[in-house]
Amino acid sequence: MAQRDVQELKSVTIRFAGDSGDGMQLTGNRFTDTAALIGNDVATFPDYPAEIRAPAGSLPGVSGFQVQFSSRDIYTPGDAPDVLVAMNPAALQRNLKELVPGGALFVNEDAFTKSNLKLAGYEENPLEDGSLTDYRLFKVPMSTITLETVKPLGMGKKEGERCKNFFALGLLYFVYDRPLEPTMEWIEGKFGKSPDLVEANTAALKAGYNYGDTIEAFQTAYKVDKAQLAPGTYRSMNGNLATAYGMIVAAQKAGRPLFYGSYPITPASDILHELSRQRGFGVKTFQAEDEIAAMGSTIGAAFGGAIAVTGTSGPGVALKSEAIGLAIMAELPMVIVNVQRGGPSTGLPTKTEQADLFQAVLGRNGEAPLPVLASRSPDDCFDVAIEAVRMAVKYRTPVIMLSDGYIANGAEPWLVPDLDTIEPIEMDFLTREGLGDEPHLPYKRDEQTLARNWAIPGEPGLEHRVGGLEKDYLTGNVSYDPENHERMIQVRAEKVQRVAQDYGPLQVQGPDSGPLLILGWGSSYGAITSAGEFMREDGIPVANLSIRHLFPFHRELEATMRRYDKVLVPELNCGQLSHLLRAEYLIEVESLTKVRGLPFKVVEIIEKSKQLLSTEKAV
Amino acid sequence: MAQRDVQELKSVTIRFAGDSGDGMQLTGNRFTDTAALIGNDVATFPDYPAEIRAPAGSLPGVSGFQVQFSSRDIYTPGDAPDVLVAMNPAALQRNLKELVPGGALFVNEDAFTKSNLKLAGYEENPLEDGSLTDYRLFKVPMSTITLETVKPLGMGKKEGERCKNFFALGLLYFVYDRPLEPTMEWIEGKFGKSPDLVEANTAALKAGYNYGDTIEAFQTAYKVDKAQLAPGTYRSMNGNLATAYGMIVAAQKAGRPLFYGSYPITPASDILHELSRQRGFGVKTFQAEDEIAAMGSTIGAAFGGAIAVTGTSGPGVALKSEAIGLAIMAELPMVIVNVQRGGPSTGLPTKTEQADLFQAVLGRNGEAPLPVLASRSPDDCFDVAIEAVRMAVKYRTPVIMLSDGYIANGAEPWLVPDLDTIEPIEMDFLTREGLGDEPHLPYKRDEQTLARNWAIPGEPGLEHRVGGLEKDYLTGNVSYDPENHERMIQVRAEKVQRVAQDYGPLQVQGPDSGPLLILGWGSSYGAITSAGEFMREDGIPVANLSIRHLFPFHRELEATMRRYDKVLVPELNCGQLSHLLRAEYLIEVESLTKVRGLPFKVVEIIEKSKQLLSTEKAV
Amino acid sequence: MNASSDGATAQLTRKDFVSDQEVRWCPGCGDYAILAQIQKTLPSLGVPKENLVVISGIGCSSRFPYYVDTYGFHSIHGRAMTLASGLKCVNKDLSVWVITGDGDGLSIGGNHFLHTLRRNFDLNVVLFNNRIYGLTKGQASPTSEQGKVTKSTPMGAIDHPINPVRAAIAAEATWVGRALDNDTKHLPSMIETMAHHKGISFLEVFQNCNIFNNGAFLHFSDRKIRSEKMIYLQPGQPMLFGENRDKGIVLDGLKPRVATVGEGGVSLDDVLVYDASDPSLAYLVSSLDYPDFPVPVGVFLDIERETYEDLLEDQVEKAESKRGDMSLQDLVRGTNTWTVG
Amino acid sequence: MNASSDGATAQLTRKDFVSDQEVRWCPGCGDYAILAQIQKTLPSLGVPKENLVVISGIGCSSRFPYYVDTYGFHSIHGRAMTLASGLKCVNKDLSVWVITGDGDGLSIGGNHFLHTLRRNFDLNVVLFNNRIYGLTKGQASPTSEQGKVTKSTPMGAIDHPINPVRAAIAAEATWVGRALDNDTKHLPSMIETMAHHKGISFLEVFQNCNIFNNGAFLHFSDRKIRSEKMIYLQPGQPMLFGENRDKGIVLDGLKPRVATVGEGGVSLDDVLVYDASDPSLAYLVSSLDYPDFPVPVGVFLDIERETYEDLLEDQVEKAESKRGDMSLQDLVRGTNTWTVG
Ligand SMILES: Cc1ncc(C[n+]2csc(CCOP(=O)(O)OP(=O)(O)O)c2C)c(N)n1
Ligand SMILES: Cc1ncc(C[n+]2csc(CCOP(=O)(O)OP(=O)(O)O)c2C)c(N)n1
Ligand code: SF4
Ligand code: SF4
Ligand SMILES: [Mg+2]
Ligand SMILES: [Mg+2]
Repeated sequence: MAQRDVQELKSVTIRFAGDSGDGMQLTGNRFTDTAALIGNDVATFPDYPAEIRAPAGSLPGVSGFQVQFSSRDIYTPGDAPDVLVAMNPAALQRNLKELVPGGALFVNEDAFTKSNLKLAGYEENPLEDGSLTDYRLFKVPMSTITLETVKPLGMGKKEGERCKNFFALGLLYFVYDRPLEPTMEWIEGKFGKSPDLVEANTAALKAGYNYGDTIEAFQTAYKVDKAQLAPGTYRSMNGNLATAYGMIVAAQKAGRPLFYGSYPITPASDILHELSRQRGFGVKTFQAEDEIAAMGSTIGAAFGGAIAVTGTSGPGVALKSEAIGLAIMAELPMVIVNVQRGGPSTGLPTKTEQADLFQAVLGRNGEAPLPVLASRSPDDCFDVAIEAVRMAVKYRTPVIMLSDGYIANGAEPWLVPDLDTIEPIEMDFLTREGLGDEPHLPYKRDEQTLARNWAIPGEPGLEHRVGGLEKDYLTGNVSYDPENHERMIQVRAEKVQRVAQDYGPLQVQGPDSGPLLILGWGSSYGAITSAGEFMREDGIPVANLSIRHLFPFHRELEATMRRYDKVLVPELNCGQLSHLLRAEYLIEVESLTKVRGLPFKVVEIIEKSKQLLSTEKAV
Repeated sequence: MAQRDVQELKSVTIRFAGDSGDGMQLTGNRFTDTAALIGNDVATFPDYPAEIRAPAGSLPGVSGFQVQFSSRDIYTPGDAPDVLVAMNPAALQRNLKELVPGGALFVNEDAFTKSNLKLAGYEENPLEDGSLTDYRLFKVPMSTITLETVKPLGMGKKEGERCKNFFALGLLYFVYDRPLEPTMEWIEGKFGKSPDLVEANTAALKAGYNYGDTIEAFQTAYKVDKAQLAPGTYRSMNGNLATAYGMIVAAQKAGRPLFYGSYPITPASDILHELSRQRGFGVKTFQAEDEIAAMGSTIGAAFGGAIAVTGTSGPGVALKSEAIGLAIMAELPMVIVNVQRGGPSTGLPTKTEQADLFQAVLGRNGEAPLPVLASRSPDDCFDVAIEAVRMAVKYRTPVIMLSDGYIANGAEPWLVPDLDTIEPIEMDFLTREGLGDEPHLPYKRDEQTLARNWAIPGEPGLEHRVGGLEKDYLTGNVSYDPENHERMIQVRAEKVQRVAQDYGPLQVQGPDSGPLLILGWGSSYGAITSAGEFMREDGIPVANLSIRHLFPFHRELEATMRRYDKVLVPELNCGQLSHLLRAEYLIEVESLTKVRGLPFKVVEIIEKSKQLLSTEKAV
Repeated sequence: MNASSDGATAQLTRKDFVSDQEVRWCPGCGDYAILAQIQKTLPSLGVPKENLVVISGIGCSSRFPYYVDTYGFHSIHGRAMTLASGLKCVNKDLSVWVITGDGDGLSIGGNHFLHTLRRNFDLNVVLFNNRIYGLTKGQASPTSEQGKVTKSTPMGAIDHPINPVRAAIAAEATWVGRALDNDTKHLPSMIETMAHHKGISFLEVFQNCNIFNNGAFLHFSDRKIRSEKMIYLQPGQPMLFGENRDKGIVLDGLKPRVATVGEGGVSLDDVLVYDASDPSLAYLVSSLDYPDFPVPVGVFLDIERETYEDLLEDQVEKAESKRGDMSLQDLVRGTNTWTVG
Repeated sequence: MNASSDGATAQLTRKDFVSDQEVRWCPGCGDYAILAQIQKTLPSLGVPKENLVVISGIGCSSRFPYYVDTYGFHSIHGRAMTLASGLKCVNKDLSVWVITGDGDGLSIGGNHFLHTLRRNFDLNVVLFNNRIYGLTKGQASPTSEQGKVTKSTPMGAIDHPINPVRAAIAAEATWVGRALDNDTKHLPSMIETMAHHKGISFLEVFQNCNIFNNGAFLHFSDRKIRSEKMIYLQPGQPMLFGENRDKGIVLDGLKPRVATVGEGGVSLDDVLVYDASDPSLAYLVSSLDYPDFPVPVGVFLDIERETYEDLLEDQVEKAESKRGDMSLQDLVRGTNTWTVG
């Protein structure tokens, strides 16, 4: 390898973009793993089209994968790419406007054919017409070189060209001084059964690397140092996998089988896929005929004493909402996961949004409260899943867990937890013996949690009936008594309020009081945290807080908010948390909203914060 | 008829109570009609058991009907009965505690048999044990006399006894000095085909009247004078019938067929029943297989250019909520009627509640706003139905109309409107000619209403596609563009806000500003209005206001609220309107909640108001 | 159903299955008879009380679980089968009974009907068919006859009705039967037979709603004419009926017709022998109806197929043994880790 | 469908039905062929373009309406039939096409399938059966074979699959057919035939999803073996198949079997003559499947029954004439009024 200058960078954001068929998700994931493996902190954002396969070369067919890797803690995949890899004109067209000025642009020159240019809406070839002078443009004949490389291995044109993403990857490895070995091992593992493919892809990877080494253009190697991560064993983790694992672990901690009843829907399906693979851990998945059946089966499984979970996205929650009311009335523990996507209606199904909060908290007929939790990052999904199960079981209530498309698919390094450190979950089934001489009152409650007695079918002597009609306060028999109805509505509400007694402390980052608190929930955590850190590094005394508990709120939330002059609430919706906070506390909050199917950029939050701080001063 | 003292009363509240099989609803309705016919203002409250038929004589089998008739404007069926008619022990047991102290109590002595007493949970016969001394008790052997009366007509025991409700009715007519003729005519009309029944029921009616005339106990005739109602032709009207008529009239005003797609559910089914009978006015009802299909068919009918309406109750709205999102996205006009009942889940299906407001305003996935209207009284349902259709058509949006079990079944006199005075509804379909040379842009909007262009199938040259994926701002083609998504979310929201430009003025009753505004919505209107009037008569300067528009709010609502020191919001839920007002205006409101499946009593609102006013003074 | 019998249950009696809740159907409703027959039959199944679960939707019929002293769930309209499916997935040893109505099971619940049946969960489904919506006071149901005047169809229903038995056969159920509410001998025998079938068993019971659809079945079920107007299917037996059991069903090709044995050259051998293992025959016979044919009751279909919950359990067992000693910690850690510090 | 033809439409061509939207299925997807055949056939129906409406649910197949230049509605998952029903109620002159998938139409949409078919709306329903969930990237569908490995069934599906044709017959559809996506002669003829049937017509199209379930039908549809492994149902014709059309379906009682004409004493007269007017036969024939039998395609069922929308319109007309000159004001006033002042 030729000697090169080395330039240290704190962090770099790369976006790989190409046709859906170009394997950009794979390329991005490989780059991410390698970066993580050598100690960077990483965060990723896959962004693929709604269509399974749009026509090759077309604009809707563009698939992208963004990764930020850094020598410091990072919380987002980066606001804008420093580097864009564009495998064809459509990828360039769709992504160029986001590349930072002066950013590096690697294009597959070979793909800039007349017909591809036309598909992408280019009149002129941008590689030729001087329109890219603001960027450091590297035109690379990726297809040609790849084909040349693999031809000796006996590969045909079509198959051969498929290897070009490994060529691009190799080239980027060279530029950012990353080792090839982890990827070579992965290729071996993945394609081991077809030695041809192993050989060809490895050759392409190396060819890319060598191309960088050979061509003059890349004299400088950019280096991003290891991040200061807590010591331990790490793996890469995305939100859906973490949710699935959290559920399995919770079930094991409860000593009960896990039941997952679901109907496929983007972006929640991967939870079903993963859990279906884990029958070996006693997981029973049930692909129902629709979301209503998924919810009904989950209630049935809960009635039977399993750890009962269902997962879907917003339209599915709509369909489940009647049955969720039944679960509330029956006071049985279960978890409903909503991996949110862009709405309303079918909306933007492959894009992210946080617009189902109202639905989760208030979207049912009658007075039907239940706890609502949100996970803020891929790894947080694991913890939230376990907390949701624990809460559901302890308080005998359905619990909604909100995730979203952004964290569901985004990956980040995850410090693998020691499962032994996780507290067991007590199911606390009522038994005839446990009851002694007392009569069996199915709706008698624990004084501290207000959880009702719970006996499961199979337990002799505790036969009883539950259902959706209003129940008597103690016996659970149907009751039309007006006072009893009011009392039951109140006790169900009070029970849900009591889940807050188990919340951990609120963790504000930054000053304990001051001019501004940035308050968020769910996946905007990443951008909010980075914004807070960046501003504090610049001496701006903002604080930031991401809340997990959307209903009921943390008991200290109001006092915390009131310690700041202003509260900024960034959300990927039109201000739903703001609304809930205003209604609850009569507190003025500043809402920063975005509904573009895309996560916040750090800079958007910083800008808004600065603006608020300056009007603050002006007053 | 013997000469009697006459005592003038302003208003009287009678409750008829008996077994489900005793015909109490019929009796109550006859009494009401007669009172109305002679010029009283009347208001009624039927209250029947959830079961179709509970065992005869049992407590759950008790059916009740309360009517208030008055010489002044009234808005409720009365807080508590002045008179209780109890046809059996169970009816007495269930209703006695509500009878005002000193109230009149008419019982069918014959029904107080051992077994009936036991069924009602009485150890002793209350007619004998002196426990009723607080009331004016009239023990009447109704069954015996009725049987004696009809026996000569050749009636058997079982059939004969069935006439005893007419006996009771006749007796009450005597006491309150009401004519028998309207009821006799009604009997003729109803049973005309069976002369036996006409004769027997008429005889029982007269026997009751004569019994009153004969027995010494009733020397005083109580008289309730005519009320000062606006001149015109009146009929009795309940909320469901008024809703059905409103929809038919709206469709006629639009010159389009009415389509009503629905799945039966208490207390909304009567709308379906009534509309099914009106095919003669071009009404097409479709009993769908479930609520989802009902909603889908309504969307299909709207797409086809009909006046499309669906009706259900809370659990049905839950099931429809996914498809409502589609209607919002497609921007097609339709009305979703929710006749609310007690929840959550199946809850108290035959009782009333106002707890679906959150669901109506916020209960969907994604950012999915739509206008929400509520009717406040049986006759108001007619006006709200027409306004809902007009709004839906004008702004191309689904509209939710809230009613509830209380007004759905309650009847009151209704000044029959002159249909010619109702403005036509413009459908405003786009035609190829109307478009001239312009290209067809299905999502181009009217500047003033933001309603989109609307062409219906069958119109040549305007073929186009709609659907649930996000649409391009002008063409309506599928668009994944981030900016377009945000713009569409904003324009849909803005459009819904604009419906407020057509609202009539807010009509506050009482002082324009002052210490207290009682602010309500929906069916608590009656109790709130009476409470306001009573207190003002007592010199207490409270104001009251019932709002029809729950989303978006009236543009003057905030200013209006702020003119009062305090705002009291009574609702049959746990404070849903209060929540929405707080979130919207950051305004402190006092919430008065009740969730007992029963409407407010006037006195409950007066008490709470006085309490607020006294703390006011104390400060 | 799938029940383990033990000594303790042998002494159970009808009374053990009577709950403390007052029965609240209209006097004279056919539901009473069905309740009584089921309560009478349950003790003989050898299933411990605590292993019995009754799940229903919403409707008059769906109040059923309250009256049976077992575990019970009165769920929401149309969804009973979904709860039962989930329950069976997690505890296959329970004997689960689903009680539903023609509206609950076939209108709003139609999709779950289809899918639960094809999956062959070991459930006992009893559909009370009164051809009307009882609880909501008299609207048309999917089994109401075309032309029927109800509250929601004042000019007569225009929907072509569903035949529940036919629908169940087409949904690939493994046991399908039909009975009459007041057929005090036949109904309990059907209940017992279905209980012993492993896999889904679906029983349609003609049930009189004397308030909103009184006498809906009398044109064939009236005791006076029953033997002439109904035919009891008996697997392996010729399809005979009539006061003197001299009438029979004969197939001409695929066209069934009624013939009198000994007349027109028809002998007993010509009479169709019923075979409950043939779905095509079951489907054909399900088309027999009043007035052209006697109305068939009894077992239409009785075939074997592995149950969903057994197949699910098999997969779990296979996967567990394949997992070996891989721990959950191993799974969570995965194979692609790196270490910091 | 129910279409009035006029001169203006006579000149329509395939191109008139191609919309300006880019087709976005995976290259090689069977959906392309179906789209092409339908676009090709629509001009021949004599229906003015503006009277054609295409309504779909959600799925790859359900993107269909975007590509056809008529009125269209891409609704939500499973609900296309409900929109179509409402539309037909208010405008019976439209020719309405419902496009759905095996998941859209039979899983989440199963209930509407059942009820829309039995009601006999005059709709043309085309179900693209690729035996997989395409759009959501490869989960099992209700038509996936038992044992099939998919993303949601990594150890093999355990659900007993639905046969859409069978389900349609049992749902009392009046026209039921089946075709193959790349059968360029047969598919358009099916589309044309169904279009001319008045009442519900339901066509299952075997559609290849080359990404998630490639070659799902090749074991019988491969052009090389097609004539041996498939049988084209032709009403009134003997059920023959095979390269030399010398094999036929023979019924022994109700048991079908394959026989070679001229062998084992089987003559042409012994071969079952297909009768599309007999639901029992259709049901029986719908059970024929690979590998024991050739897979039947063509028209399974073709019967007449009044359509829902006609019956509805009839009631409206009758009621209108009965109403006479009673005005809406009269109705609203009612008969029981009193006057004040
Ligand atoms: C979601 C929902 N929709 C509608 C209803 C109203 N509802 C209750 S029972 C019922 C139909 C009952 O008919 P069926 O199932 O035949 O039972 P039956 O009363 O005749 O025994 C309906 C429509 C409901 N409870 N929930
Ligand atoms: C309520 C709801 N649930 C789930 C989904 C996700 N979803 C979209 S299409 C689909 C299945 C598609 O399969 P199929 O109908 O067979 O169509 P194909 O893509 O195979 O043509 C699913 C589950 C959705 N869009 N809406
Ligand atoms: S309404 Fe009919 S089905 Fe319901 S309880 Fe009464 S008689 Fe039985
Ligand atoms: S995923 Fe399958 S069905 Fe969908 S477009 Fe691609 S090939 Fe066709
Ligand atoms: Mg019924
Ligand atoms: Mg499919």
